[in-house]
Amino acid sequence: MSQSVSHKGKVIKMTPQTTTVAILQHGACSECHAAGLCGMADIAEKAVEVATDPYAGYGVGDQVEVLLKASMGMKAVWLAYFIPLLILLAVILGLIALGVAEVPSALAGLGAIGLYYLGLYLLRDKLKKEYIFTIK
Amino acid sequence: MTSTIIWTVAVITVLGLVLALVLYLVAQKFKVEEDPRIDEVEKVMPGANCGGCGFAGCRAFAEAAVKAPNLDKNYCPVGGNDTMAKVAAILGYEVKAKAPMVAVVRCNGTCEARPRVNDYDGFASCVVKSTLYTGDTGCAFGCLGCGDCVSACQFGALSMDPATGLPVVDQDKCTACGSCVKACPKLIIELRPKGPRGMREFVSCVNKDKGPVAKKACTNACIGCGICAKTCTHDAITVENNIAYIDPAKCKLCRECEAMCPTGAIHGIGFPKPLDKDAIKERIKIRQQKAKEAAALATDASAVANKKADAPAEASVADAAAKVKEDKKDE
Amino acid sequence: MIVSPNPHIHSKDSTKSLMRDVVIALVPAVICSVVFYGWQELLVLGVSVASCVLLEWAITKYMLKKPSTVGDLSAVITGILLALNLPYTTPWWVVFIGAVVAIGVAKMTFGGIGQNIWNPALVGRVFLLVSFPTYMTSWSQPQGLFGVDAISGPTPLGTIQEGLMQGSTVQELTASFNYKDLLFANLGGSAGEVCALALLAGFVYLCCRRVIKPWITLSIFATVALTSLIFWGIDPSRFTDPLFNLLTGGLILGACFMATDYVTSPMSLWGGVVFGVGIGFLTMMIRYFGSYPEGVSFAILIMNSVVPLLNMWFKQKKFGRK
Amino acid sequence: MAAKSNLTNMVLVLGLTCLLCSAVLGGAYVLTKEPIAAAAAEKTNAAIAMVLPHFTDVEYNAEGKYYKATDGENLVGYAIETTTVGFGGPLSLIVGVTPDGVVYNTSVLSHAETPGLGAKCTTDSKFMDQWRGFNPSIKKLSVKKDGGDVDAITASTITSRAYTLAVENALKTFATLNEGGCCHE
Amino acid sequence: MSKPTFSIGGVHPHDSKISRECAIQPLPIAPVVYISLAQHIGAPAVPCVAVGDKVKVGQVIAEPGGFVSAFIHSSVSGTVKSIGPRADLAGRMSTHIEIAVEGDEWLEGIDTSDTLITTLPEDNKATIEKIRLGGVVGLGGATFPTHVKLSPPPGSKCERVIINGCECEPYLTSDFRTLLEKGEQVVVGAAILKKVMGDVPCTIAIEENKPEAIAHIKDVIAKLGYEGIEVMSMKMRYPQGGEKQLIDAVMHRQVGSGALPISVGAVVQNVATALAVYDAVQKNKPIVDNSVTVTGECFPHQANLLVRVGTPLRYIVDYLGGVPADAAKIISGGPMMGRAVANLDAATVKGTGALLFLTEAQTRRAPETNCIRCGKCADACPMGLEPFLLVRLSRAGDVEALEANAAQDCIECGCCLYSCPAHIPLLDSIRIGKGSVLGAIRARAAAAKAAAEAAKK
Amino acid sequence: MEYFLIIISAIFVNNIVLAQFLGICPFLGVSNKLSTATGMSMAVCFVITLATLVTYLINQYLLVPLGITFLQTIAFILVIAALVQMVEIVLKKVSPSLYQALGIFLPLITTNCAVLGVAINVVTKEFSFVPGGMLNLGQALVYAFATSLGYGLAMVIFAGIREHLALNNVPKAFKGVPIAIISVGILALAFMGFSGMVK
Amino acid sequence: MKEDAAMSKFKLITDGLVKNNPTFVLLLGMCPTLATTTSAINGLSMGLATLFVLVLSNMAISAIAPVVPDKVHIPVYIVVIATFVTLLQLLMQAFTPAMYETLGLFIPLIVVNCIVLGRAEAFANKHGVGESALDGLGVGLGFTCSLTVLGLVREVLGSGSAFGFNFIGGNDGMLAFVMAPGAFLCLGYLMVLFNKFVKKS
Ligand SMILES: Cc1cc2nc3c(=O)[nH]c(=O)nc-3n(C[C@H](O)[C@H](O)[C@H](O)COP(=O)(O)O)c2cc1C
Ligand SMILES: Cc1cc2nc3c(=O)[nH]c(=O)nc-3n(C[C@H](O)[C@H](O)[C@H](O)COP(=O)(O)O)c2cc1C
Ligand SMILES: Cc1cc2nc3c(=O)[nH]c(=O)nc-3n(C[C@H](O)[C@H](O)[C@H](O)COP(=O)(O)O)c2cc1C
Ligand SMILES: Cc1cc2nc3c(=O)[nH]c(=O)nc-3n(C[C@H](O)[C@H](O)[C@H](O)CO)c2cc1C
Ligand code: SF4
Ligand code: SF4
Ligand code: SF4
Ligand code: SF4
Ligand code: FES
Repeated sequence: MSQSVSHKGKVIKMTPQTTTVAILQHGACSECHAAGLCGMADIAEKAVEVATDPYAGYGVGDQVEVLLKASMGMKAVWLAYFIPLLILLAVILGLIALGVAEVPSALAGLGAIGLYYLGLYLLRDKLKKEYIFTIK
Repeated sequence: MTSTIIWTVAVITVLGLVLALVLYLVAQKFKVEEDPRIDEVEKVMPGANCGGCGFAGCRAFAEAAVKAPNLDKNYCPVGGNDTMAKVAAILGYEVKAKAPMVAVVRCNGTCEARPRVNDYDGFASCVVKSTLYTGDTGCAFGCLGCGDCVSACQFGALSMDPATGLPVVDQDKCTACGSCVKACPKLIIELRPKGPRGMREFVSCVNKDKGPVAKKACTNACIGCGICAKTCTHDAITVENNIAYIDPAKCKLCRECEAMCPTGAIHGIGFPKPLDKDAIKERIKIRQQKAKEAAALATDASAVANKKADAPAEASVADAAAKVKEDKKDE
Repeated sequence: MIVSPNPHIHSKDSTKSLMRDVVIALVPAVICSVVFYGWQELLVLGVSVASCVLLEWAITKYMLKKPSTVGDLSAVITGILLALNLPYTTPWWVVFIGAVVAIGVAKMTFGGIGQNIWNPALVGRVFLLVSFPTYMTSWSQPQGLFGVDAISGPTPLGTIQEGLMQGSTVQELTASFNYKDLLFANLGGSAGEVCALALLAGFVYLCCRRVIKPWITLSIFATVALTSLIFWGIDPSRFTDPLFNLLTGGLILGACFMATDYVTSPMSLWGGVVFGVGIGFLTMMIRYFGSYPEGVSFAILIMNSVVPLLNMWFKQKKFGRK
Repeated sequence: MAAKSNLTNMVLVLGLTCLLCSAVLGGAYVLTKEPIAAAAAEKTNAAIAMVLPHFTDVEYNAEGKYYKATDGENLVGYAIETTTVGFGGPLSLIVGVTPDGVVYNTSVLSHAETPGLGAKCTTDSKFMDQWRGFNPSIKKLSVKKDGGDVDAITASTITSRAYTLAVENALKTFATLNEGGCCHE
Repeated sequence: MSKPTFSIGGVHPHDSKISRECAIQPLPIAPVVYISLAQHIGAPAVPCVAVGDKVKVGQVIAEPGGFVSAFIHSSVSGTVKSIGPRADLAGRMSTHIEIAVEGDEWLEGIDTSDTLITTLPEDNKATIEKIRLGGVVGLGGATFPTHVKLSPPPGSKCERVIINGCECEPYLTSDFRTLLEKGEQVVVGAAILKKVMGDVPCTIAIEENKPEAIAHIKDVIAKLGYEGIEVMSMKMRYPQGGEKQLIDAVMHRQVGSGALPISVGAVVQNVATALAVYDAVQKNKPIVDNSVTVTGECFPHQANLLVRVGTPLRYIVDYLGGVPADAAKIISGGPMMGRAVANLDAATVKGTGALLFLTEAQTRRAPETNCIRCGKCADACPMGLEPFLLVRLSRAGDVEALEANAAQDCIECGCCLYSCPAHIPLLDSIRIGKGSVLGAIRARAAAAKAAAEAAKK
Repeated sequence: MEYFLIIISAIFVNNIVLAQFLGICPFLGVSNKLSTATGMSMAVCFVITLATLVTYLINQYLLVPLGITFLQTIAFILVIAALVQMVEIVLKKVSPSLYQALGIFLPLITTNCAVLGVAINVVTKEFSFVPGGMLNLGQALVYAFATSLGYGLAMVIFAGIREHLALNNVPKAFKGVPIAIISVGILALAFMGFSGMVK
Repeated sequence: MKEDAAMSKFKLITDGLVKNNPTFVLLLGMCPTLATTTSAINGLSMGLATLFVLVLSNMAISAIAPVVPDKVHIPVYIVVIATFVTLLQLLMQAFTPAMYETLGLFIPLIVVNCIVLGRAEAFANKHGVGESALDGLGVGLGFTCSLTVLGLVREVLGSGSAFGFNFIGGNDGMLAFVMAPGAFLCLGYLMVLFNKFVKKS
């Protein structure tokens, strides 16, 4: 329902162009009630770069909320997970249907994902422009 | 047989080492130190996430507290001094005990005091009601009685008294988080220092109308007569916009104003004994007598001049009180 | 003087008046089923309605400690519909368990009327179906009021499933049914499956009174007809024909009275249509391929689960936007 | 609390842990190998013992999935494994057939039937007992609903049918065995 | 073909136009009137008389306090007694000018005769200025200063003037009587508005339940011979008279969220406003009185009265026999949009159109029960909103979701609350939600503005 | 045809959450919001399928030939843990902004029983509708993918229900987790309608 | 002081049963909780199996924790836990094959049960071997008790028997309770009861 996803974080670096926010990364279980008790929920911090808003009143060390449009989050999931998954399935199932043995087709599938990620790597600057984070 | 064992050992060890390598890489890439004290501080917080401290929640408070050079600006009103002592202990700071606060309701327009002239039939919400009109009674400032403050309080410290139609604060439960203050559209609730042993004195009225208007709408209203201000020997009371206000920092809890208030708008809470009006009035009279005598004793030229100024003032207080009383009888 | 925000007048509809209309619409079907099944059906109905109402009253009073809501008659509807969904041979204590699940679990646990996600009567019924398949799958030939002992036998759909397993073709099996009988209720089934006409009369009444809107029901009928037409066209010896599917197995009861329950159906027109299409399609899939001979209840429950999503995805067009 | 990490101690600790653990496991595996095999064997033996009269030796034929049980010299019977599809999934039986072609007894090896319904094929004594000494030449091997002599479990005709079919399959296997005059030896 | 109407939602409450046969009669002038300085949308007016001053009818006693504000004229002749706070009908204090009435002396220059002046003034600018000086504000309920509406922002163009004669609320009949009795003046007013807006076509929209008015206005137009003014008979459906709905019905254009009617080329004015425009332009007569329907089943003396602005409500009621014993609620305005009167001592303002008396049985709300998700509120909402959802979000305080679900578009028509069978006070809660969304939008706009300014520096 | 049966079976008939009870913890933990639930289920698809692929290979070409299948549990868990972390590293390298977006949007999926459960199921469970009962690589992949789709389906439906319930007046004692669990129960009851579609 | 220590040891155990009850309060290990509680015996067995791993791995981890570098502590713990699980698998296969088959997949899944790693992280690596064993025992007992209770309720309702002892004369109970829906429903309602009665007192 809500249009954006937000995450708490802490400003760790500010330059005139970008503000770096360390956000708390939650493991799957950590959204849940028992986060503290469950070691599976390895909480790690990640850094997000946001364009600096010169008029906002935050500074290094402040607690802020980083916002991202929910649709962009979905798109990220598609790009990072779902499309490579489909590629993997297509390649392996295709090769097996063509009668290739299991191990080579599996390796080919993994290779295809590798290529896909390489493609993403080449496009990373374009992606960077698309993903606009804002600070609340 | 032995080959099984060897393979077992080999496979597991290799897999284990691969995993270790990966994790090592991860650790290198994503290294961030989170101060472990944040967790510890968070643990001692009340966990209400009410935002009363001005931060987004208890964890945000914890982070801010860990970061801050001292705890002057970080105070959890909910946990109070106990919690802050714990936080200070964890962080190795000193904490200055803050005077504990509590919510007080500044309206005493009970059902008898404030005859209802209208009958509200909308959504039971003070906010809705206040956008619609000024309330069911003649008083445009008083409590609307729909209990927005009650639902705003997370701690169950507020309840509506059906007999008076006013909210009552349970001072043991109240954490001074201020939610009710924000919820009330009539700005009736105020956070005040709890006072020594829970004793405090305040004007339970926010009516800014002129005396007669206020009085007509509510017999308990503060009419801005100023008797209290004149009675107070500690200079704690100011009257502005037809309404008296007692400065908690100056009030010495003598309850003289309470005894003198012609409408009963001043309330004392937490006193061990009920207010003995007559005794206090007696006391005031004696004091005034003494003051007069003292003034009379010091009979020099300037004293004579002073007396002229003083005496009518003292007299006028008594007069005014008497007069107001008579007014009350008349009604 | 009373003071309140606008508006100052109110339409005559109330929850109770709407529910009363539904009860009225169910009267023909209830009369039919009692006439066809006799006093045993009356017992099932009585136990069901009484326990639903009593349970709701007791739960609001003693557990939720709120003003009772039995006055709005929704528990009566749940009771009637639960009863109409059970074979008339169901023992009274099984009916009671059904009522406990319907009212206690599916309705009151969620906070009472309007708060539930799933149709209470159907949750009750499906729970019984899963829990007591023995009682729930032995159907009987209707015997009429004061009739002698009923002969145990399967429903039309049960017969088909049984028969297909033994290698008969659909044509052979359906030959034994007269569609007119299906329309006028002469075959085995749970009470509510019996008289299509009585149910349709109730449906028309509800539409005329504007209690419900017809599109959910119509889209269910259309989808069932279309899906079975396709499968029947592909292989008439394995799949039953559209008319048969429309007239059997509580489809009419479900589509007219249970899928249209406000609380558990989508709000918007298109949400309703998707909801109906989903129910129709799932019903046919369960009938053709599933192990339960009858799919309407499950289909409705499954689609109930996606109602929150449908309400999010299909909205009425807003004035002056997009 | 944990020690500070550096490459050597990391590799060392993890390597040692892995070594130790895998050694323990390898050892445990070797030690439990016998009992596990014994437990499995016992299970089959128990199953065979249940479906055949007293015997001393069994011999497994992996291809035909049957056990040939002998009592010293004499053939006691065959215990035949068969699998059919019931209501919830595969239904595996072991069927004991004595040389005269009569079912001695049956037992379920595994099933996925509904508890309380099809699963009663392992508990319902009325259903199970009817297989004891079931003689296919006297009784018709299909459920009553289909015109045979097998009493189905209440409300579980499908399971009963699958069960019946499995017995039938076993008898067919038996027939080929008998025909070939136990040619496999 | 069915009559034109708006495309989404709407309800059909009983009609109850029981005072439709009562001709408009002037109410005797009250001995004292209290004229509020905040009787229009926008900044309150600033008094320009002093206590003790003698004033005449139509004399300016307060000047606009800003661009969106209006002149206020004395509605009586007499002496200014006081200028000070007085409770309005909600009990809130606002500044009123109290005038003790002495006779009924009009300011010279005001044409009080009945002669109809049909020739339209040439200079549009001067016309608008006259409207401004006449203190004309929208009399359809919003009391928005009319001259502001008539000065569209540069870049927008008016394509049609719509005269709103729908009077879609039950009970109300003052517009209907005005159309019947002052039809000529209204049509001339319409012609003035039409001309001012650049000689665009004009539609006078009247609901089908007022056939006499429709016929009469058609006759008048034919008689007066203005080109380009048509009468449209509308289907009876509440809130047909809502500005956005009416534009949708007449022009098949939907005003976007937060946009003004002019954005789709429409200007809507109420019938009474058209009459006021006529008076101001042709007769030099500012708004000093307006017609008020006094009605209700429990009220024995139905009437349509011509009331001087500032007359205390109690005076009107007493004139007609006092508050009936079984009246439980008094409403200023119609039963759907009107405001409940909390203080009968309040005085009328320019926008006061009706006083309605309802009994307890008619108006008391039944206790709220759980929402049964029947969707009747969503079906009724003319803005296509989902009131049941907005209420839930509003009570949960989810401002973001409220905005995403267009809570700010609610026109507060009350259709949802009217139709809810569970008696949920929908509109009450939605109003809170709408308020917080508008607050958020405003805060955002302010922040953006501040940022833009800071960037300039 | 087998593929089709595998898919129907894994998504509807033997739904991983509603019939097999795997991955319940994140199911209850992450289903509060629809958008996260959707994203999460896609990520789960990726992880489960990839993990299945790798563990299948390890099992088939390492453990089975060496006769040490008893090491399945420990080997699989190590492989899966390493794999998940590796994906993280790769993503971070490939596109930092994408990685950041994911970080905000999604809780990271670490090993949970759904991943391990599917991996073990694939190499140990017998299926009546594939010849021979055991899955080959293609079937295993389709099974893993469909199972995770089933996870996603349950998750999305359930997130919708929970967003709805969050605004309801559920009795106080049931608020939060209890009502969620009871809702899953009724959802599972509804899904029983699919039973028997694939044996 | 001594009594205090005894008290605190006792508290370690009761905490796991009530205040930190893994099932009803912490909601950990939901999958085995739901899947294996078709009967009281099955629930009990699963609980004991988890207890076994929990106690042993807690002890082992507390013993080695001081020398484990922090960056590899997770893999080390996983290896240790997985070892005990595999050990359990082998033992069960050898000595209780029937139970091993019934519990099936959920025995290997103990590896990923959050309770086990969770206790390792939250408790064992900071405390001594003895205390860790007690902690494991407490939490494991809490888990076992909840599983047994849940299994018992489902068995009574679903099969009309308790610990295999049938008391409704061969009739069936409500089958839904032995199937998936019943698992969730029972857990939900038990959780409410637990919160109402046990946690309060
Ligand atoms: C939840 C459920 C599970 C069922 N499980 C089985 C089963 O395991 N075995 C079986 O033969 N029938 C089972 N059935 C019943 C069949 O669907 C079918 O009704 C029955 O086998 C045929 O009826 P009859 O045996 O009474 O003639 C089940 C039914 C339901 C509702
Ligand atoms: C701040 C504000 C500015 C407005 N500006 C214009 C305007 O420039 N042109 C116009 O035609 N109407 C304008 N309006 C009038 C509104 O569109 C509308 O006619 C008025 O609010 C009365 O509508 P109602 O009676 O339907 O509620 C404005 C209203 C407001 C509140
Ligand atoms: C729900 C609703 C109903 C309305 N009904 C009428 C009506 O019946 N007649 C009318 O003249 N104005 C009605 N209005 C006011 C119009 O929207 C609009 O403000 C008015 O026609 C503009 O003309 P004015 O500026 O001359 O007042 C209604 C407004 C709303 C929001
Ligand atoms: C048109 C209509 C259909 C209804 N259908 C059902 C139904 O199928 N089952 C049921 O338990 N209640 C039904 N009710 C009653 C009531 O809405 C239902 O119990 C709610 O789900 C309780 O919250 C119906 C009510 C209406 C108005
Ligand atoms: S009474 Fe007011 S200040 Fe006190 S706890 Fe409640 S909301 Fe907070
Ligand atoms: S104190 Fe304020 S919020 Fe509380 S009931 Fe009175 S008016 Fe409402
Ligand atoms: S009051 Fe608002 S929400 Fe209700 S019907 Fe009217 S426009 Fe829609
Ligand atoms: S009309 Fe009332 S009961 Fe119906 S959906 Fe709207 S709010 Fe709910
Ligand atoms: S996900 Fe936690 S036990 Fe399965």
